[in-house]
Amino acid sequence: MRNISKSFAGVSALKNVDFSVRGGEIHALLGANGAGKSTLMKILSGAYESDEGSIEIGDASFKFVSPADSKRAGIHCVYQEVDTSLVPHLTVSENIFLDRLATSKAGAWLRWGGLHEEAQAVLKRIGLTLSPRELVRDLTLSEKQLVLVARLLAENAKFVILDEPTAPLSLEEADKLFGIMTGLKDAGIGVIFISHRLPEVFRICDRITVMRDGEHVLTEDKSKIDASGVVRAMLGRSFEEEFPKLDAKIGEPVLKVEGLEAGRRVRGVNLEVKRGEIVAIVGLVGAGKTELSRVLFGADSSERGTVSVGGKPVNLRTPSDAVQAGIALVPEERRKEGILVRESVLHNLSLPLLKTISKLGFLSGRSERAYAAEQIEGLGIKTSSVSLQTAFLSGGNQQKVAIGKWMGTEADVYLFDEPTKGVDVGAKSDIFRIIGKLAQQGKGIVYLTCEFAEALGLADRILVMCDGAIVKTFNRGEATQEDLLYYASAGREELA
Amino acid sequence: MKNRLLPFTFKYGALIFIGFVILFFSLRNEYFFTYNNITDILRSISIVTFVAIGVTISLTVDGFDLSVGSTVSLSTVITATMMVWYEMPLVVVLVVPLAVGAIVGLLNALLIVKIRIPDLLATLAVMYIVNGIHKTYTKGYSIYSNMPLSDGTTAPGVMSKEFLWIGQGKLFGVPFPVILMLLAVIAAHIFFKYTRWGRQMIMTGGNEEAARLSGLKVKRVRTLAYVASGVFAAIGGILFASRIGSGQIDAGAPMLMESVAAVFVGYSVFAAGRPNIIGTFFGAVLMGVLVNGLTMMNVQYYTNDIIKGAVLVLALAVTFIHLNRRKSG
Amino acid sequence: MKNRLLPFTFKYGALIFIGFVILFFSLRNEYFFTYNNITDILRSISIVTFVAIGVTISLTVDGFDLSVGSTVSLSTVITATMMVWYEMPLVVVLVVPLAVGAIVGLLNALLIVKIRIPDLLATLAVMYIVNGIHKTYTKGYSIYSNMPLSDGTTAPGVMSKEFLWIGQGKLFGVPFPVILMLLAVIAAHIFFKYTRWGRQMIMTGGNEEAARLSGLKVKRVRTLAYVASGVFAAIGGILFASRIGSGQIDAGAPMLMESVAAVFVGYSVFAAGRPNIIGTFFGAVLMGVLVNGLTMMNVQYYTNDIIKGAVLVLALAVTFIHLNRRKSG
Amino acid sequence: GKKENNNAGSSSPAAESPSASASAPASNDSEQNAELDALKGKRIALVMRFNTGTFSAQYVDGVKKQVAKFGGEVTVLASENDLAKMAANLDSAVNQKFDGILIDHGDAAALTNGLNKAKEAGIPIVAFDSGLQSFEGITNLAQNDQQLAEFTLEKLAEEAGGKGNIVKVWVAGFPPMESRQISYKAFTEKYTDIKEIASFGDASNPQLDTQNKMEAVLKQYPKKGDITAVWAAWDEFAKGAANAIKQAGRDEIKVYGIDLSDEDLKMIQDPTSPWVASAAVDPTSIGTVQVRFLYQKFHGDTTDPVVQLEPVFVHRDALPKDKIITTAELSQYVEGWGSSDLGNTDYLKELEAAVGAK
Ligand SMILES: Nc1ncnc2c1ncn2[C@@H]1O[C@H](COP(=O)(O)OP(=O)(O)OP(=O)(O)O)[C@@H](O)[C@H]1O
Ligand SMILES: Nc1ncnc2c1ncn2[C@@H]1O[C@H](COP(=O)(O)OP(=O)(O)OP(=O)(O)O)[C@@H](O)[C@H]1O
Ligand SMILES: [Mg+2]
Ligand SMILES: [Mg+2]
Repeated sequence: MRNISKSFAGVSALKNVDFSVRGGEIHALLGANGAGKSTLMKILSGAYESDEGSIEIGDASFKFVSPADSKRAGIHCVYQEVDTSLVPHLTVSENIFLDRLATSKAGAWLRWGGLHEEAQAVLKRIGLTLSPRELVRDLTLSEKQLVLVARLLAENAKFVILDEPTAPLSLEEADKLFGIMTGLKDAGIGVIFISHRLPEVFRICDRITVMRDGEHVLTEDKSKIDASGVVRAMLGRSFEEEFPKLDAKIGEPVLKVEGLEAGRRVRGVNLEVKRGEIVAIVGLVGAGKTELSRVLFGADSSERGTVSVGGKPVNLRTPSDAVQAGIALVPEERRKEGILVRESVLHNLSLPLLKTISKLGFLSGRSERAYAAEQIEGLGIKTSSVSLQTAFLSGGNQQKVAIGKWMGTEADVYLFDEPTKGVDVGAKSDIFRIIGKLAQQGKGIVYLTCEFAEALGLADRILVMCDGAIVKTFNRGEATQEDLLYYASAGREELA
Repeated sequence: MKNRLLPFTFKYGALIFIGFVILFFSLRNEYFFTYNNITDILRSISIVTFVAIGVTISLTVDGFDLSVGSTVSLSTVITATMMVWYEMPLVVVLVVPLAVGAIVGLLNALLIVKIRIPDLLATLAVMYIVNGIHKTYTKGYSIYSNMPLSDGTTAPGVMSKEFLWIGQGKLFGVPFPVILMLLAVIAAHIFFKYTRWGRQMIMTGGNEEAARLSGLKVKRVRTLAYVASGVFAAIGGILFASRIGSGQIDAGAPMLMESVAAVFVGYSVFAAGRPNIIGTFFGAVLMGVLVNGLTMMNVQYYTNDIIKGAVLVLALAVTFIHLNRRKSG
Repeated sequence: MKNRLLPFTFKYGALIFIGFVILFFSLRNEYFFTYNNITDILRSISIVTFVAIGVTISLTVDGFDLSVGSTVSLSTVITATMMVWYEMPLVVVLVVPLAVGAIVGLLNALLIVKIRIPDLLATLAVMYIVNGIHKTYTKGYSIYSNMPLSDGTTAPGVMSKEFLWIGQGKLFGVPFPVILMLLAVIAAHIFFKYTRWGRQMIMTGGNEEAARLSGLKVKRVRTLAYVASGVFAAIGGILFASRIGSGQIDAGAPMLMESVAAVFVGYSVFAAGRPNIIGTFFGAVLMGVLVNGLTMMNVQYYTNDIIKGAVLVLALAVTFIHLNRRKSG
Repeated sequence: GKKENNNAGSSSPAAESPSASASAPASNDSEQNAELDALKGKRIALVMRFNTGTFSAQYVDGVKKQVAKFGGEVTVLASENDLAKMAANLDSAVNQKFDGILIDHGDAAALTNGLNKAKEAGIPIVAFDSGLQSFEGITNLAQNDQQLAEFTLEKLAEEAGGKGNIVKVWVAGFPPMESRQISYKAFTEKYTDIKEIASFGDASNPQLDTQNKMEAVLKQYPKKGDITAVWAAWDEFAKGAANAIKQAGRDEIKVYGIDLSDEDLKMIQDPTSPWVASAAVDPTSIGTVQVRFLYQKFHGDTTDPVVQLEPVFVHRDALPKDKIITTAELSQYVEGWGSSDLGNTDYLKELEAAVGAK
């Protein structure tokens, strides 16, 4: 790929990026969130059209305008957003052979028996024990991810792209995936692998390309670079700078959770958060963090357990109960749950405050705007006007809006679920700064994340969650990434 | 972005379009743009506008209410029977149909919000039920003053003068239904623009889950929206009875499509791309102007629909071509 | 999960329900469960079923087609005029309305897929246009054999015998439209279950983005779905003309709601929760059985609607209470 | 012909014997009683095309009352103006082996199949306004639509002095409407000084739509005398037109309508209403007469294939000024209305008396 440029709504995401892969190698594509990795790969796979630049395979030059074009050229991709590539109410078989069904290669008729058999064979290769007749909507996230990997195997690819495939996988499953990748490599296929887990990157890949802020930074053989070099290239600065931890006075307990149970994903959670304290809950994807945060916010119902805020037990049946009790949640799925993308920044920021800024039911436009201006200023939200649709903000700024709307509610407890997901580096440290400030104001912070480094840098205490239960507690400075990973994967696996 | 004219035509395209239509008719017929004719047009759209305000409200919380037409029918015969069969005082005559409209709205809300049947399915079923009820209630007869009853006697009551004034009278030279309609449009606009509840409805419709996670009681908000939709349809039914002086069976059947058409044209006004009260009002105006103007031009009645549909397509195309260009550009 | 009965009643609830309804009527009226009556019921739903198959197809790609009713009207008058005005041979009589149905579908697709007007808005506008066209074409007159023309002469043609046989004849003692309907249901079911194109439509409706990313030409698939919807509506129109032996104005108007109701009841069959052909067929059967059975029970005709609506609510509630419990459970 | 005698043999075997001839006086009492008893308890289906509006409600009422008087029972099969549904309803009526079938506003092409089935099953049929003259064995009641239109149009011309501007409210697509249009066409040719200045009509929303459009026309012709009269081909249209004119205070314009129900009669009696005249056949007596002919068929009589129901012209001048009357009382003021003894026979009177006595 040569000179690839792409911008969204006037904001440039890729600037003159060059990138090349050889057949028979595993090439890691690294970069901070928002660096443009996925965008580059979507251009390669035809999901997006590039504004400028060209793609060459061998001597031929291509311009892919649709996914079908790039598939024809032998390029197949597992996208980062798993749900965008699966049809939930179709069977596993069909999802595996979606590409084949979508093109005219196969005949007009569908032979279900044959299809299921073939699917069964592919599933076996990746070691997934699943009925091919099952509907995809009933699968877990990791199973869905593996179904997508199975889809790759079902095709005759020359190049495959795996965009953060290991994120939802357990270590065992990831290992199996690496086996498959090696197999592909040996068959002469070029594999592009995107991941945020550096150890696995170094274990499996041959070459590494690093991107930063939409630009190509370096491409090196694995042997010529080490982890800290990669991180420096990714961030453009050293590692510690990323977590500006502010000092805060730790006071009396503000949130107390005892024996909380909800379904399979929250099992007997006990938790205490003090004023001014940042408690991180870490765990692998699928550990149940999101579910815990939703239960604590009344968004999902719990079966057992008590929650008290500021010493008073609260009954959380709906999110509005939680808000009343002084709990705020910044949810994981920003664009779906955190903000209303079609509404203006102004309306988003004032949403939880409608009662406070209205008299007799009538909204005070002045106090609404004043409040919004305050948050935009205080959080450094970059927007051309308060009435801009939030859809046109960058991810980090959207996340700031999702946080900013809770600033005026005087909540005592803030729950942050993966607030840095898909957020660029600058915004990330802004968000850490905001969280630190909240702690300084005496709020209790619960920070749920699967990025262990963040937890280590930010938290006063770290709780490790595995399979719906808190399995280990560390105080600040007690733990290393390896420790966290060890407990997060149930202490069963050794770190590579 | 290159062409400065585009955003302008985009935002005001639909209004300019309506302006052109009015200009066209005014030039074609000297009597079109007269005070009396304009107020007549406004009066002719008053009923549809009320129903359309209700549809706008339910669409705002992202729910389609197919039952409004049947609610108009029910409310119009209830209003008439209150006077003709039961000789009730004016207050009762007005309150009962409103209450019934609210009950229909509650039924919709029960099915949609509580049992979680998708909105189109639930309101379709309610549409059948309400239609059946209004016919069963009157045994298929229209209701009019001193109508003969099945036992051979005549009904004791008449459609009262005060009641008929609501639909037929004038205040300061303006037809009273027009005043009512303008008040309702302004009130609904203020409701959505300047009140907490209105904003809550908009936000709920924008993304229910996000609104819920912001602490809104979304179920209550949606329930209220369906009730409001039912009440506005009931007002439409009352006006209907008062305007024609009797309670006709199935009177509301055409109201569903007409009000939906007005609301949809309204999507284009100010390029909102979504339900909005001012847009709905102008949508109703456009439809009313077309009917009136085409009648004056003595166009064959059967071509009216083609013109209506073409106008709808034009108005929608203007908005959505731009809206999508902006999104993907 | 605790109660083993629940998933069963859930999955077959709607079918059991239909069974009970049939049983009930059979016990109440000796003439209900007779060969003649059952085939008559099937014949009475054949037209609606064709239209409903079209609606199912467009809903499968996640698009609502409000224009099917007007397409039925247009196709029925075109069919009749082909014979009565132009004395065309049978092939032409059948092909022209089908082509016109396809064109209406293309128009819908143009507005929805190309100009990206939301489906409900676009098809509403097209509904008006097609309604206007069919009335303008016939100048509002119904079409019948040797009808008088406006120039004082009578039309040369008659509705031909072979054509009428399509809607009124019998094959092996089974009404021909019933055979056609069953063939269409089976074919459509096979299409969706066993052909690549059918799966492509389901894929597109299930997750358009995923379908696009796997290289599917989703625009073409959606266009085809709207065309199919138009063609099935046109078949409905042809059958209509053949069944009643004339081309009635506005014949299709009630078809929209009836077919939509059938499709929606179909959501409940096998607890699919989504449009599916077999469900649609049983939905149409339920509606047909209710209408037939209720008339036999001598229920006041105006209460029919209440019962229809209530049955719809019941059928839907069974499915959606469970569906949502499962989702959130 | 003789073939009309293929009556409901199953329910009255006596009809086969020559002694059961209707015209002959009964030879002995017991035989006559048996004959009357056979006529009791009939199950009758009324298959209707239209079923909304006061006119059709009154018609249904007429049928039901008369059948009740004869000791029978009626089932109404309504079709919501959908001919396919009507055909299905007719089939269903045959399947249910009703003793007799009444048809309202049918259509020959649509019903042929069902009617043949009914004939095979030996079910007697009497139709109203359905154009089934070509069908052997069916008695057709016809209200003379062309004559209805003529009555009102002639009166209009007379009161307008043979000249003026008129508004026509009419819509095609319904057989009665199309028949009325024939008279209208003849009328325009006859009175060349009468000019049609506007024409509209919408059957889906007849009253309000007419009211709104009439208002537009009134604004277009704002001077008194611009419009002489409105001819509405259907009373639902007339109501809307009358409302618009009355509310605009243009009392010089007169409205002429067709089809008369109680509701319309009240409006015509109102001296401030512009609606002055209508023509109709009494809907209740249509029902009554239709039932009588069906019972004649039960009895085995030969009935005429076509029975013309003479329309009646009702003008405000003929109505009392001092009190409000209903169509039931109209016969006292308008000759030929409602009093129709058409189709009545001695044995039917006896039957009525016998049932009433119980
Ligand atoms: N469809 C889109 N519309 C607007 N902006 C977009 C779109 N897709 C990506 N972006 C923006 O482009 C930039 C690059 O995003 P991209 O998804 O390629 O990052 P990434 O390197 O894959 O990050 P991550 O590690 O989080 O997956 C981000 O700022 C993102 O917000
Ligand atoms: N909508 C869903 N459908 C099916 N499975 C789901 C769904 N949401 C979550 N899961 C599964 O439930 C388990 C716990 O999910 P949860 O989101 O609570 O985990 P988490 O620790 O927050 O993970 P993440 O890092 O993805 O937020 C995971 O295995 C996930 O795949
Ligand atoms: Mg990415
Ligand atoms: Mg999570």
